[in-house]
Amino acid sequence: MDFDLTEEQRLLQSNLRRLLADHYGFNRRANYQAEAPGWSRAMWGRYAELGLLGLPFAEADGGFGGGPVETMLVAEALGEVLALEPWLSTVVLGGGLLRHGGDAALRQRMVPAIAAGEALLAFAQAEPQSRYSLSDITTTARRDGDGWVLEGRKSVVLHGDTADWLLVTARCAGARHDRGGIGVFLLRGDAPGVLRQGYSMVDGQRGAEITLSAARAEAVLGEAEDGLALVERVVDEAMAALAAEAVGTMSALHAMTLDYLKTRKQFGAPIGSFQVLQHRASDMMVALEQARSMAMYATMMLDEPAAARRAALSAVKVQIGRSARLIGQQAVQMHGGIGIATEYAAGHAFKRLAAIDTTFGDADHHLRALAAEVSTAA
Amino acid sequence: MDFDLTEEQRLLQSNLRRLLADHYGFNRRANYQAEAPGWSRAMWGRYAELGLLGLPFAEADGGFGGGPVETMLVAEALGEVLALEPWLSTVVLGGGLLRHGGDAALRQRMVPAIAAGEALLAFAQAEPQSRYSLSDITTTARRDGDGWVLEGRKSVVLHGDTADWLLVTARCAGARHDRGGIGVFLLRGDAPGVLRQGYSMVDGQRGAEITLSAARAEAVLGEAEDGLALVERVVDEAMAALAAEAVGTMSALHAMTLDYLKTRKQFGAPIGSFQVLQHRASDMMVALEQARSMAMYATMMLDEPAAARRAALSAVKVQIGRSARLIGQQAVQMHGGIGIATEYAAGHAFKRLAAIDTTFGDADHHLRALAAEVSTAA
Amino acid sequence: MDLRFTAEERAFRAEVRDFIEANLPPETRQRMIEGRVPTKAQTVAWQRILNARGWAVPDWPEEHGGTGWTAVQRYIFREELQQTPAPQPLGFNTNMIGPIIIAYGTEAQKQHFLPRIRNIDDWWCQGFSEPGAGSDLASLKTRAVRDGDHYVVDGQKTWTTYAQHADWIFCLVRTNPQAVKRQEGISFLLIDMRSPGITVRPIITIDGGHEVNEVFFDNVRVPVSNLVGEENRGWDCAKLLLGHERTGAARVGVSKERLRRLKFMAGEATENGRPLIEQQRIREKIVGIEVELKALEMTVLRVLAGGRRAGESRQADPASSILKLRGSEIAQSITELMMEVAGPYGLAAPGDADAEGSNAPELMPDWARSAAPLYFNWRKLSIFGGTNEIQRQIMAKAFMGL
Amino acid sequence: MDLRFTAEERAFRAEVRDFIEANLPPETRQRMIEGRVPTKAQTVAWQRILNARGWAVPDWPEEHGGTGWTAVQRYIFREELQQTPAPQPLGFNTNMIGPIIIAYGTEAQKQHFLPRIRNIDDWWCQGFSEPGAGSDLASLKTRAVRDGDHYVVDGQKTWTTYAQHADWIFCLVRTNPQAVKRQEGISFLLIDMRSPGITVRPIITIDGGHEVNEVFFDNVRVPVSNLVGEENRGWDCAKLLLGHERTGAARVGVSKERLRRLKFMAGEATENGRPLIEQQRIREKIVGIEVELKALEMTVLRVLAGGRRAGESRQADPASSILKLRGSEIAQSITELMMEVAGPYGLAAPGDADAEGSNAPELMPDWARSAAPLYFNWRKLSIFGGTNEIQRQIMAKAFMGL
Repeated sequence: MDFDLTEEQRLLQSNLRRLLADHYGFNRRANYQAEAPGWSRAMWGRYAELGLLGLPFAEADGGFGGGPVETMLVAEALGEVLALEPWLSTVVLGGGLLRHGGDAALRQRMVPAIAAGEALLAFAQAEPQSRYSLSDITTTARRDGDGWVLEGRKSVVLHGDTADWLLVTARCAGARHDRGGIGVFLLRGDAPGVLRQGYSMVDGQRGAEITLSAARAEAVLGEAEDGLALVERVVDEAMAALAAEAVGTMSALHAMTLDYLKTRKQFGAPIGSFQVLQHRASDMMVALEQARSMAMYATMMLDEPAAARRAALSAVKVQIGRSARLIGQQAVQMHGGIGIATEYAAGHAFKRLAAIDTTFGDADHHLRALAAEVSTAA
Repeated sequence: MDFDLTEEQRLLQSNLRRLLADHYGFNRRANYQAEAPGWSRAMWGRYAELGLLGLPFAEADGGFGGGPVETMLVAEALGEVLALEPWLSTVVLGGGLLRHGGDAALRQRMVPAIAAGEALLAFAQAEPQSRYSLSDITTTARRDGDGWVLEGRKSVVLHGDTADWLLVTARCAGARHDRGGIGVFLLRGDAPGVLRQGYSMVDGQRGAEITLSAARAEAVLGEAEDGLALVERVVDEAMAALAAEAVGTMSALHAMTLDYLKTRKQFGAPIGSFQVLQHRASDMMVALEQARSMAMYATMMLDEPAAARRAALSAVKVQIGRSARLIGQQAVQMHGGIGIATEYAAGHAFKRLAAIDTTFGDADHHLRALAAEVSTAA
Repeated sequence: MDLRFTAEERAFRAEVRDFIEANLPPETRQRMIEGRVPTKAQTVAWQRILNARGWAVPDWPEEHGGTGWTAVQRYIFREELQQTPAPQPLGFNTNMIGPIIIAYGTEAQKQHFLPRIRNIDDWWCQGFSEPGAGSDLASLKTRAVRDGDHYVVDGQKTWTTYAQHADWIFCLVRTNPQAVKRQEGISFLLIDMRSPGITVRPIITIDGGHEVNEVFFDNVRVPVSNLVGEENRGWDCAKLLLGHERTGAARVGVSKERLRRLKFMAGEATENGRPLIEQQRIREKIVGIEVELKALEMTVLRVLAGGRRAGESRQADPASSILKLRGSEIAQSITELMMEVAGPYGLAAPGDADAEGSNAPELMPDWARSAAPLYFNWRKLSIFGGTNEIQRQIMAKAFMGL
Repeated sequence: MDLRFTAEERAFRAEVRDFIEANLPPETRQRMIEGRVPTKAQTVAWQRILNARGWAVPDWPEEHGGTGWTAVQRYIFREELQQTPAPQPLGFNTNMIGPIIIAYGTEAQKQHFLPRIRNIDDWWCQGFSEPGAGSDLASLKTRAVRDGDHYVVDGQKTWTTYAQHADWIFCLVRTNPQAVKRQEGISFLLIDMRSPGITVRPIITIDGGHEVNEVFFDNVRVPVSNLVGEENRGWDCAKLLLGHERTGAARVGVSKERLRRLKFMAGEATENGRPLIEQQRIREKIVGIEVELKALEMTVLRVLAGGRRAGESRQADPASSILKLRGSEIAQSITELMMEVAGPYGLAAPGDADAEGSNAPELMPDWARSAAPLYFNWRKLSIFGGTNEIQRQIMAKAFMGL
């Protein structure tokens, strides 16, 4: 058992943190968010230069052979500054589907472009009725000659508005809730029949509603009728990355709060001298450390068999959700009015934490999922 | 709308409080508990003298015509001193069954003895398997000539060990969980075929396991095969009384805690000068007032139609359970070590509050019951 | 002890409800059901309807337009407004500056301002908080220096709700910086928002809404006739507001209405094809809040009944703190649950709950739109109006002697 | 970063588990499964079995009988004991007085006491807390006055765990009342419990158990050779105990075992004829605790790995406080849930969890007996060993600079 980072990992972490310290101050972030496309293309180029975008891909495919630990480090650092770029969509979600589901030809075609920052990906999975179910899919894929034609509606697609490529789940067979009959299809974002309505989400990330009308897929990932296991694996990887991102955000928010407690004065003393706020800062620290432990646990469990992996990631999501709520709400409360003003960073961190909880199922959803698996044997 | 007490009610309250102040100090209580039967027969006589034992019965039956408000006042005062006597069993539970289910002849035979302190009653309702269900009854009642013969096992019967009379639920017809076919029977506590095993419960109250082997009933209350509505009504009345008792106990415990905070010194100052403990005392006060409001609400809802009454009493039980847990646990925590020493009162109050939560269904049980009734109409 | 409403009170409730049903513009109601703040025009229009009915300022003395209702009637009236939902009377006008002018104003001030306050001919805002003086109000720094028959005001107020709508602002200003106690040396001024030297800068909150502002005073000249009460005794006026509206902070009617909305949302949102409201866990959460709200409602009624008995004390009392604490916690827990029910669509909600031109696609269900903005916005409930920490401190110090 | 146990560590765990399975007396294990404290005889017998195996004092230096295990191995060993469950080594002996004598004792003290400590030939108890000195330990008042080659001790200790079993007590006593700093002027003495003038008075806790005591000293003569370390420098010895056992307070293994027991109980308890464990709500509550415990376990492993890297620091660190806080909260939440699962029979539990002659009828199910006593007893977990409030204070002051 060993919690140490390798020299390369430490270097990656410090290089990324230095880059973000130089270019991702709170005011800069506000500017990135305000101008189209709602994040920074310049930063995206810098991530590519740093090797972030090709990191988890195999060297044979044009990547850098990083593993779950590298992804965790990147996510945490991006979380510290509330980065807006489509890293999760492109590298973790889209990239994960490619890594685990794409054939060699497809990977070798796509990965170099991703690594170079030239291809943006988005995962069009959810539908208006699906909530957090990965198998509640009504979008259909119909064979048409060599290819597939897709029909349906995808909802709250993270960074779906600017993606060059969409990875779309669609049903080739079976009824609406069946686990079988689901395929993952690769489409060009601007393919005929793809209608995209982009918007800014509550946390400043971009989302899109996507309507597919006889849209033609370029490729299918894995088995056309057996894609759910692939989707589940990649969603678990994304939840692990989100957990690490949340830890970064919580850690920054906790630090911000301590700073405020030490500088803000009331009744003639720094408010951090009030015992009630001291103890609350301690409870935040406990919540942060519990979350950090679970983000590591997530990273460690990604290569376990599916049942164990899924249970572990649900547990992680529960803890992250709980910690994020406590830290987010208490940070805002201790900041007082400025905690809910857009001019200050704390409220943005609070919102991002709330959004992370909701993404791929909130704490309660995963608690119910875990509870369903409890053995009832006496 | 009017929250004032009448002159008579105020007098009742102050007379009872004076009596208890004189005779129910913490050390006295410990003595009562230590000696058989585990409570004070002398106090029982004084309650009779004060008119407590005949209070809720109609004057025509030999009682004093009190209503739910009077019962609430008595329960609260008894709760303040953690009284051990079988008032709830005899007057509220047994007495309630008599009032609502007994015919005039039975009432006029029993009530004078109860009012005089000469008859103790116990309600033998629960069974080993029944948990909180009032209709899960396997004890059977079989017609035998004019009367009934009972067979079965009753469990955790409050003050069942010393009761002169047992009021026993038993099934005359139907299957184990059926709502119909349940009767309430009156038996002598020392009737042939009644085996009683008494014990001291975790909160110092007395309980008994009762086995009935061809035990003969003296009477049946109400319709022999339709007693469940009667049982539900009386249990709701008992829950209202328990709510008021809990408020008395919580209020005493809160006062005890404030007292401790003001006198106990650490690091050179009364511990009540520590802001964290101040705020916790405030949270206890909020919980107490919310509980007090619900105890009043319980009292007010007892005469409403059954569905509204049952829902209201479940809500009351939820709030009482939550408040009691918070106040009980925090009081112990703020007392530190002496909070869990039997030599001090705080721990006994904590235990009684825990026991009240469990009696007739804990907060979670009633929350589930309420949730089952939520309308799902969109 | 009889905890039921009397027949007269029930009849009164029906009368109020009928009037609201008949007179509230449907678009105002719909906007509020969706969790959005009514527009200025909607608030003003409704207040004028109430004023025409004689119900604009139930809490005021009858000689100034009050209704002469009992405390219970006033509670019923407010609860009916909240439950409909309808805009409540503008608190800065009816609960704050109105009562202060009635208590401390000159005859001329009363004659001029009170009718306009009642009808929102003037929209008022409150200039108390300053960047360095939040919970610690008495440390305020905005100065007013006497210059002939004017005061010259310099300084800054913040968290000024609806300053962008306001015609007037009532301010606490420091007139004697040498005063020994910080509460002394503060005066209470009425300031025309059109005065030269006033700048209003919006503070956008994290829900995207614009409710609060910074207000800057640069050499603003205020006629001495706009002083309320005595110079350097402005703290007395401010204290009047403490505990004035003891039961309003509980927001029972608002929470009842939001719970109704929450249940509606949980009926619309589906999982695996079934409405969420069918899930036991969601139901338990809703019911758990309903229980707390019922307890709070009973506590409010106890306070009302107690207040009637004890006379209308204007002192702070533990009840105000309890109601503020529980009221805000319950309201916040409802918004948390709304966010949970909205699910993925909660994330896609428009950034600005009040923006008429929302960026949310029309494809998105209406019921999910306001969940996140309301959750974010209502964090303010435990911060503004005396933080919940301050409420706990008040209880501990003043009522438990700690 | 590899967060899995190595093959060697897994083999070590198997070895420990096999040894415990083969050697732990079944009645000891059963008693602990039922939530009862092992008897003195059971604890001593088990410690001697471990001692014979060479595993009595894994944390000690090898020259004094330690095992030379890594921190991870020691963690695995303790977790296996907890999970079985088996009695853990008597902390007063192995974690407290042993390490103190090793660090500060004379050669003669080491020779005489250490082997006896290891084998519990002497059962030790701790005399730190006093009636007026709980969290504020340095305010202790028990005095020791030098008289020739003896100290004469007068005063009172309280919350003395298992003083009724003890052969010896190690005490902090005040030897210089004039010391400027209160921590100075305190000495560390070893006192034979059979000394004339010692009286032990039981404190019965609300679960009916007898674990703690008051210990009175009336003119108790203690040879000067029983002084540990220098006179007036006893605080140094006491400080050694701070943060010594950083991960034990998490009690992860104990909580795992209790959760297993909880699930067993929820399988036995029924409602409407079905086991409670089938109810979604009970399952969610159990799972919710399991998640917290998993996070705590990972935190413990991080601390272990960090400690190995940083060397075995004996300073307090935030980890100890975090582990104590979460460990006690999780353990307490399990007992709350046990009480809930036990239901009505929880009330009928015997008053004295440890009394051999319980008054509970035999008709009562075994699994329900210990729920209430354990819930009551484990309230101590957030009180003793530094209250949870003190832990939060330490974190705020020492690690966040507040």
